[in-house]
Amino acid sequence: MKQIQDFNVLKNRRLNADHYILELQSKHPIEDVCPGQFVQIEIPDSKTTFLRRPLSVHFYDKSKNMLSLYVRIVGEGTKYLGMVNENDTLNLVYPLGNKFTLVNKKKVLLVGGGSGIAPLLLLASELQKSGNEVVILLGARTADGLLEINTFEKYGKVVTTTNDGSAGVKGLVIDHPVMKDQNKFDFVYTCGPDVMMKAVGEWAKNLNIQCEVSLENTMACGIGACLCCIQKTVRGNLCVCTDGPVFNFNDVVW
Amino acid sequence: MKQIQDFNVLKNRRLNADHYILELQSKHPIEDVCPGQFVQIEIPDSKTTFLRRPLSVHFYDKSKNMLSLYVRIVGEGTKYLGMVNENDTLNLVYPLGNKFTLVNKKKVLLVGGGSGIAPLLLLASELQKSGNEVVILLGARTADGLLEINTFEKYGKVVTTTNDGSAGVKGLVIDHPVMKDQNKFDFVYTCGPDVMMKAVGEWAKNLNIQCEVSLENTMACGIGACLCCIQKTVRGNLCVCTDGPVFNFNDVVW
Amino acid sequence: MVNLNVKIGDLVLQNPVMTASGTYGYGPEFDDFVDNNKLGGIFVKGTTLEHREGNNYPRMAETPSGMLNAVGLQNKGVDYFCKEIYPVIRHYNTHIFVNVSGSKVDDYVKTAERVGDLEDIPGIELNISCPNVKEGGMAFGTSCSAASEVIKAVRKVYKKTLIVKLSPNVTDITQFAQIAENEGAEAISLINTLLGIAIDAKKQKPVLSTITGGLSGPAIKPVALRMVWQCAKTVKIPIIGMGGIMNATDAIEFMLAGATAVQVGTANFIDPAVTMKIIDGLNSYCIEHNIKDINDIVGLIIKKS
Amino acid sequence: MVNLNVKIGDLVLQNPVMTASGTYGYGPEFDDFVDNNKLGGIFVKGTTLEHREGNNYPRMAETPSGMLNAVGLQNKGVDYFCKEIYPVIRHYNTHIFVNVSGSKVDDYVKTAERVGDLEDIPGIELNISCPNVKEGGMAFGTSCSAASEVIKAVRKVYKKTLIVKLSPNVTDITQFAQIAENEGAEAISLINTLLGIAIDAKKQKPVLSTITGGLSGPAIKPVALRMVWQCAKTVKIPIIGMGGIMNATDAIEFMLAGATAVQVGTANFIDPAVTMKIIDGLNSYCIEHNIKDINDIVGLIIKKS
Ligand SMILES: Cc1cc2nc3c(=O)[nH]c(=O)nc-3n(C[C@H](O)[C@H](O)[C@H](O)COP(=O)(O)OP(=O)(O)OC[C@H]3O[C@@H](n4cnc5c(N)ncnc54)[C@H](O)[C@@H]3O)c2cc1C
Ligand SMILES: Cc1cc2nc3c(=O)[nH]c(=O)nc-3n(C[C@H](O)[C@H](O)[C@H](O)COP(=O)(O)OP(=O)(O)OC[C@H]3O[C@@H](n4cnc5c(N)ncnc54)[C@H](O)[C@@H]3O)c2cc1C
Ligand SMILES: Cc1cc2nc3c(=O)[nH]c(=O)nc-3n(C[C@H](O)[C@H](O)[C@H](O)COP(=O)(O)O)c2cc1C
Ligand SMILES: Cc1cc2nc3c(=O)[nH]c(=O)nc-3n(C[C@H](O)[C@H](O)[C@H](O)COP(=O)(O)O)c2cc1C
Ligand code: FES
Ligand code: FES
Repeated sequence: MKQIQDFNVLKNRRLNADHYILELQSKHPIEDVCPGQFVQIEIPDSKTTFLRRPLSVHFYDKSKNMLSLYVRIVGEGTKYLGMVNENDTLNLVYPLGNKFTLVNKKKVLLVGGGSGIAPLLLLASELQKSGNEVVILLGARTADGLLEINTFEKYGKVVTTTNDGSAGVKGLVIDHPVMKDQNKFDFVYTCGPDVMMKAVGEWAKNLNIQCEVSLENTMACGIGACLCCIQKTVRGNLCVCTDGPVFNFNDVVW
Repeated sequence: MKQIQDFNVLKNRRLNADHYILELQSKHPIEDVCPGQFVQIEIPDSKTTFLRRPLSVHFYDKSKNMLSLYVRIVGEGTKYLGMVNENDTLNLVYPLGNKFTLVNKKKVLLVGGGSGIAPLLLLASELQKSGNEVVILLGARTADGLLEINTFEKYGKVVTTTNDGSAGVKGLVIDHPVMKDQNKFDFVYTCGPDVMMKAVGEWAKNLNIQCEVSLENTMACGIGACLCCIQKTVRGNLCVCTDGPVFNFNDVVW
Repeated sequence: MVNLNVKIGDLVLQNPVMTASGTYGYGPEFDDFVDNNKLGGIFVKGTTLEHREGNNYPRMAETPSGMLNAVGLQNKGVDYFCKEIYPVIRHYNTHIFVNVSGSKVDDYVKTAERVGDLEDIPGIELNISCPNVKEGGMAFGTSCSAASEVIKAVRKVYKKTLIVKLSPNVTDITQFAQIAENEGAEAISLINTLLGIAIDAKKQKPVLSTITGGLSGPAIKPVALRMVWQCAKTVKIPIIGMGGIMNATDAIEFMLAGATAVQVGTANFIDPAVTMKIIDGLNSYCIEHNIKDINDIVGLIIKKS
Repeated sequence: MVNLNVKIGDLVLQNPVMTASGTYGYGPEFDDFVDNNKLGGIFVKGTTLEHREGNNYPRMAETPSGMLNAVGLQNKGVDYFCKEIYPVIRHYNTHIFVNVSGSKVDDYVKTAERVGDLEDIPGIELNISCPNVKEGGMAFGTSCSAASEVIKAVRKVYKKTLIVKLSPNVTDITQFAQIAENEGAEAISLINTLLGIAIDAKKQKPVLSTITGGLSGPAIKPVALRMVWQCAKTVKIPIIGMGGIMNATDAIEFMLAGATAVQVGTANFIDPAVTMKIIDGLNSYCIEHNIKDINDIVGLIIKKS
């Protein structure tokens, strides 16, 4: 069931100039969260924001009433949120949206770029649990943008690219050798900039690999009430917040 | 000269449920402030306020770049301001307004109620310095509302009233015996609720004692630009922020 | 016990707190957060004769203390509503109103007729004020003759509670209030959104695909209060006030200005349980101010002046 | 070097950043905070033929991301301005415009004539949009025939730069923009304040002595941008845009929507040095976006679409 729930900030961990991870814990039992789902978070004490902000659940630990968010600073809301202190209270509406399809005992590829890696950690962990062979491909502009590699390595093999070659393979994610390896993967999941998702999706389509993308359309309500977040799909306009954020690549009209 | 200046919060001292004193210090030299003058303070990180809030300078120490504010919580702005922490930064536009008339070697009475005691501390200290005999009459509803008596005692003789008699003389300030003592005072200064100031003013008028009142009309700019804070006076509409906040009681059309 | 019942036409609302069209889906979207049976009423999303895809993405822009939307009446049409949605929501123990929109008078009439056949829908809200569609919509709400024509035509075929929703994008909203009253509407509701634009300075282009959108949220509250007050001085039929209501105090302000009931819109996005808090808050306000019947505060600032 | 010069009629402004009438006094009020010589222009407070006391206190109410004012054109009259204030401010190295208001056409004309004699006042802003006075004011700005009459009459006697300030409280602002252009105004400025109300729920009464007041600040920015955009598509004379500008990004948005210059109003109350920051910000924006001449962004979202 969807909830409005207060969480305490356990840790606000700065990763680099514009990324941080918030570890949150509630005093009360928390809801089940599936990989791909997101929260609508209230931005506290901000003069310039009005609406909540949607953020994917990065990781969660039901036994400890904990969940974490992986955030990239792009504007006022994500900036303010990055300034919270330990023990501050944050209000979440969650869990929202559909989820990634979880396969069993398959070879799967997760491709993330920018803040798009946020939902991939929980996904990787669940996929590993159900016996899949997990490869995680993370792309960034420079080495400084490749974050949390160690954490991802717990749940699969991590490979990386950077535009400038300062770490991993030089180029875009699509240029990485794992993408060359025909017929290797049964399922690919991707989240990140549109251009990246499109490239990955086209690649998967050509190889007849199932591909799910997670979209980040701007939202007002997050619960299917306002129809602001719609995405054109082969089935007409769908709500990213309830019919998504995860879509089959082939359903999306880009 | 009027300044826009950042101050650090040295101390946020809670006096009771709805009063606190903020001690502020700037890294840079501060401007001269006269008793009766005020600041326009920015309310940080408040979703619900928009304008600055006018607050009298309660005390100041030029040598230490320090000034303090005595605040009563009445709404969102004063509530938010009461939640600042040590080392937070507050932005002030100051010093604003005219000032109390400073007399020498006279018998003076200061009458304050509620947040109206704010400007009286600096005033008492200056009046004491210039050789006046200072009596400070503070009124409140109950004993719990009589605050900072010890501090005021440094600068004069303090007498008090409470509506319920839980401390000092029972009744309104106007009922206090010092007010009975004809021809005792040369000058009276008052700040507080309108009814109190009117009562004190009428009393002074009858005894031919000079009386100055400090008004608290709602303000937008605080610097004479918007004409929102006007007070009807015998000289027409005057700006409380520049022609005041201190007025001769007889000039005010109540 | 405080009486929170108010009347719109012959309908008794258990309290004055309703949800605004387009901001509350059809109701079930909020089942996890609120008990819809406790609401004064639900205004479902804008419904048209035919299925509509609405406008292109992006449809939303955040603005200071508000937001712009350009949804453009996306909905599956009145037949879909009657067949698929009505059966699901008809059993809520609250009044459900259908917000009826169209491009031509005839669309409004046909849609109203269809909805009129639904036993558990006690009223409609005639949306002559949608700023986000190319044809019709606001055009009906900004021309006196068009307004009067469409209301008259719908009134002829629709016998239950008819509420006309007015546009704030006019020089004199009281003219439209007067027309609604003259044409026999049971109530008016106001305000719909103010027409606005948001621009992305970095990208040097409008945020919304449609360039203009409708402004809602606390930013518009002062304008909404003014219009409610103006209309309350003009017409005798009840007014349903809205525009930026975020809490019980805001709702009280609308009632003091002359609204018999209120609708809560954008606030539902920020706190999906806000309506329940507002109902509780109205009750507490009445107790604190020793008000036995909430109807006593309706239009109080007009009576006092 | 970025060119920030813009032109209003024959006047060259050193940059597009000016201050809005009624929010900046006469200029000297800000001498401690800014260098007035660096401004594109100063619009002094609303000036009438005779001395006016304005409305009763309270004249101000804070609202979400904005404020209401009901100053009501308090000023000492045009003669006082000419004798006492003009000599003090005429030496600022910026353009000073007098905001001219009145109750009757004849008042406007006489005031404009008097101001026309002042060598160092290059232009006036005809305020046909003040919502806070009982007679005239906004009435001229919400009726096409009245607007046209007053502009025509003033144009006849006033030969320098004539700017007409439009009211947003209308169904179609472009009609008024068109009238101003037809009657020979050099520019239009918009928007004046939106008519609004604030209510004190505790005291159960309006906050302002006049009940209604004028809404300004960021809350109205989306509406202001929309109206600037509409007018820019309608008339060829330059537009001076305003309404909620708090920083350089806001100013850029107005220029992208079609404003050649901007006025900063309410923001001066919150940061008395804000205009200087906006000028710097425009410069930085141009450098970042590789814009050599700020005129290149004027109306860009119209040109692009
Ligand atoms: C379902 C979902 C899950 C998300 N998960 C995460 C996550 O886990 N971590 C994370 O860092 N971000 C995530 N995002 C994106 C995040 O919601 C936005 O970055 C955030 O709302 C921006 O808020 P802001 O106030 O900082 O920026 P704003 O001031 O609102 O915007 C700043 C700039 O970013 C652009 N922008 C803002 N939001 C979006 C958007 N959704 N799409 C495209 N452009 C946008 C604006 O146009 C503007 O130019 C997610 C979004 C969605 C819809
Ligand atoms: C020159 C001057 C000096 C002042 N000095 C002090 C001081 O030293 N200490 C102090 O505690 N307060 C002082 N005040 C009053 C203080 O400015 C207000 O209490 C404050 O602005 C309220 O802000 P808020 O956001 O908390 O309340 P709001 O939410 O703005 O208002 C809450 C309630 O209080 C009422 N209210 C707010 N401001 C005023 C006012 N000025 N007059 C009458 N009613 C008002 C409102 O109508 C409303 O009902 C001074 C005011 C002025 C003009
Ligand atoms: C996303 C969104 C969609 C809306 N859709 C409709 C609609 O279909 N029909 C209608 O009459 N009003 C619609 N409105 C207007 C609201 O019902 C309401 O009049 C307006 O938002 C002001 O109230 P608020 O400030 O409480 O949101 C919509 C508003 C929003 C924000
Ligand atoms: C306190 C105040 C007084 C004003 N007085 C005038 C005036 O005398 N003449 C006028 O044309 N506009 C007047 N205005 C309107 C402003 O010039 C401006 O049009 C409006 O405030 C919108 O801009 P802003 O949001 O930047 O303040 C006044 C506004 C305020 C807030
Ligand atoms: S954000 Fe409201 S429907 Fe998706
Ligand atoms: S507050 Fe603006 S003139 Fe006094």
